[in-house]
Amino acid sequence: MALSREQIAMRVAQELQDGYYVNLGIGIPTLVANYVPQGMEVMLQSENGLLGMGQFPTEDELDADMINAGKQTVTATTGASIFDSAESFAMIRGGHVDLTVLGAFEVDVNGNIASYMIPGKLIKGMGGAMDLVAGADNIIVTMTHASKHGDSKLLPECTLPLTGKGCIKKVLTDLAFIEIKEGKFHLLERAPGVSVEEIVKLTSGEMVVPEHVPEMQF
Amino acid sequence: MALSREQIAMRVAQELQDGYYVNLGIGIPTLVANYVPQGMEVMLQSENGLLGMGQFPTEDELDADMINAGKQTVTATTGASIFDSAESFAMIRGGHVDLTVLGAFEVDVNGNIASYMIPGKLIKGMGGAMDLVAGADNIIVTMTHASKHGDSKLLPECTLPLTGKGCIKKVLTDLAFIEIKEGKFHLLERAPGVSVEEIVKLTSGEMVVPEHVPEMQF
Amino acid sequence: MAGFDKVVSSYEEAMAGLEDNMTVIAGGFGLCGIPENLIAEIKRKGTKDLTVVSNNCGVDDFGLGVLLPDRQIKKIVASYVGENAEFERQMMSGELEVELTPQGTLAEKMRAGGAGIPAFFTATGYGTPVAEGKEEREFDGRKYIMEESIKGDFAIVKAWKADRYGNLVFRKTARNFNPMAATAGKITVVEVEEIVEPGELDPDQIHTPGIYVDRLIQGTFEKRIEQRTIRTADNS
Amino acid sequence: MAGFDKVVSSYEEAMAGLEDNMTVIAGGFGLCGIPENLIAEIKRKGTKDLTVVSNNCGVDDFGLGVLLPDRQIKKIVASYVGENAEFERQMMSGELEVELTPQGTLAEKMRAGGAGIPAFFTATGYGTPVAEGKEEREFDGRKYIMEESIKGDFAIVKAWKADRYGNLVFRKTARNFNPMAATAGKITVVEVEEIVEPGELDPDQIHTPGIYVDRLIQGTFEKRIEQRTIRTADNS
Repeated sequence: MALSREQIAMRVAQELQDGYYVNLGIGIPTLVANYVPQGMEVMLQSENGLLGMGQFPTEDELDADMINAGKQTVTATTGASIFDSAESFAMIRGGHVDLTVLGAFEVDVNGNIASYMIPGKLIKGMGGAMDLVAGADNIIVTMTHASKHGDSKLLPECTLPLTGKGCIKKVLTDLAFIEIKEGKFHLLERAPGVSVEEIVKLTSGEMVVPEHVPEMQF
Repeated sequence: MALSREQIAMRVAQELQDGYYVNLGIGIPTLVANYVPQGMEVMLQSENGLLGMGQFPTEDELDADMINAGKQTVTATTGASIFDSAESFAMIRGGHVDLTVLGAFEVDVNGNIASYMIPGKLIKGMGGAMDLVAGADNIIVTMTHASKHGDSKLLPECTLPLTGKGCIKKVLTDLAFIEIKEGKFHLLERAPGVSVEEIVKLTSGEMVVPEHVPEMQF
Repeated sequence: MAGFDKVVSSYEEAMAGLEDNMTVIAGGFGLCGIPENLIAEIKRKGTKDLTVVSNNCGVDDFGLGVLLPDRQIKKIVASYVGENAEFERQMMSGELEVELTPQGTLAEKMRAGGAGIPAFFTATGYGTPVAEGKEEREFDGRKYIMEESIKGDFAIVKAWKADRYGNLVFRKTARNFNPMAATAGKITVVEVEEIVEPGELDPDQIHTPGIYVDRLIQGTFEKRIEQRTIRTADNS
Repeated sequence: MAGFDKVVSSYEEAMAGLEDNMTVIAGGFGLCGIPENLIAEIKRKGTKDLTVVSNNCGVDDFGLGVLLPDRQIKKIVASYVGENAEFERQMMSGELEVELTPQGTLAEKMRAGGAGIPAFFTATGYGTPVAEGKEEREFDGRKYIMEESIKGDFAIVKAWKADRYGNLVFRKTARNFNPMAATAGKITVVEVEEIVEPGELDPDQIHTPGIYVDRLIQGTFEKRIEQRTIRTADNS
């Protein structure tokens, strides 16, 4: 069965390491914070200028000067630091963030990603996404494997305007965990109960399928 | 008579305006701070990261963490701010400093300045001088008009390696106050008791001399 | 205004000299740390055909959004827009020119503008629509694009505290784009919650030195919250 | 070392992994704010043929100058050198390669190195020996040269206080090049006068966020003064 949003977040959380600085995009990526393994510390970077993003505030803690990149009110954790936007993106662009998790509309076999614009329909802007995909070595894209109409989002070539070129190496969908290298998708894991055939059918870019594809473990 | 070091500083000080942010180089320029006109406020920028440089410390105030760009121990004035070197030169390069005063070995009719290196003899480096001359609109160069041997330092073309190209508009020597424009020196003022002839004789670059050249007033 | 005292006594004085067709750089992220009263003063003045540089463009009735109904903005340079209906309408109809710029590139363009750096290279946007018409170059085997700096005729900034000399301290994530905006205006106008005397702020802890600030005014702020997300005290 | 605790227990551990031929970026201006014990550890280790990037090169028996007698430095990138005799001898004899770089350009090259900006344009040095071999370009009628960023295998930094997560606070003009150096090292090692617990430093007042810091050690410092200039209390 396809993973729920929470399960996608849980699987991403397995990629965390102790001491990681992590930037989580809006939507499913945000949920990853809820599944940090016991005994492990990670620090969340929010690109509006906060390293050490904490949970939502209580009514008493609510502060208009304290928001995250999704414009939600948040708190800071113990040991947090706050800085300006140039410093925040110096951190991101300079490759100091250990892991970036973000959503996408499309990803292709060359590691291109389209995530910010649907011409004529959605033109809200890229925010910090272009900087994040250009700055991080270690990025996990989370998205559904295909649209509601069954159109694959894992393509031979992105059809929408790109957010970044050749920068994505790992994709976690509701069906599979996939690596991108040498111009191909490589199937690493499948969602519990989902068959390799189903995944292949919904992947329109070329995919390498090893003999044994393990199920994700939770 | 040729101006003393103190008189050069006094004449430069007449160019100050209330509310000016000023960077003073090592040597004679430093003395300018002693002659800020009564009732006028200027703030001194030291390029190692201090805006609001104060006087030398007393024994009690002495602090190894508190120096100026000349590596002398200093204090900070009330309302000072301290920042890193990148910020300090952002200020300088971005043209936010109102007046820069610095010394030189040579200046020429095209506003070129040589002030940091004598090949084979003095190779200590440019420090912040290249940034200062490139960043400021308003620069006054202070130097002696000629060497001890009578060689002019106001040249048709600098002979030493340049600190900056086409950036100097005003020079105050021990003999004269000179403006540089349209590829020529223009004699603005002469030191008290110094004749125009003497100045012309010691100026090897082309100089425009108006009919009346006023004496400097102190 | 004597010496280094940057304090002005009215918002009218604060924005004096702003004219049609000028470029205004504004601090703020979403509705957080925006110079809300300086924006309101621009609305009151009715200045038209402005180019506005800001990460976002406010919402329908707050922040930079209030300049939309009277068509005061000709062009906006921003990373994320469309939080309000009128913006979308003007953009789609072509009445409003929008230059989408990645958030980090935008911050760096402002910083460069203030720091005398006319252009820099960044990997951000390489191979995307943002790269169109821009120079591409390889360094150490990686591709970058050249981005030019941004300067404004005015910069409008919201800080928390300032001394009369214009030394600024920002509070929490309301800092965001404000320090860069402050460096990039020919005239930089800052509104703050509190003005203190010189010497009250620790020189080591000043976020923006007064040299960047031309005018300073104390205001009162609504500080509207865009997305009020709350946890209950027991749900920690 | 668990989680974000960056504290190491010895200078040996602090500089572990430094090898011959590496590039080391050092904070400090003159003898002010230099990582004096980390430099001493490099001397003790005897690492050779280093490229050192630092505004100055210390004096004969203090700061980076202590690395000269054993010829540990192959090349230095600095804005102002020659405060010591051995340096001058090695430079003049060609034993030591010196790349003079304007002070502001040096600071910006370090910042760019840490910020993922491979190159930028500056008017500083245009038309001078510094411009040799560098690309020139005109923006808005003015000439600029292109400068590339600097990164180090190691960055060595002196701060005042840090928490265990590596969040740093600098004191007075000992800040200087240290914050930029901290961003530009593959491995950034910081020595401080005091280590406090996370939460003790105000998040709004941290000069260098801990994300840039890999190793942290508490030391004791001589803090030598290069030019002791004093006024008598009545001569104010």
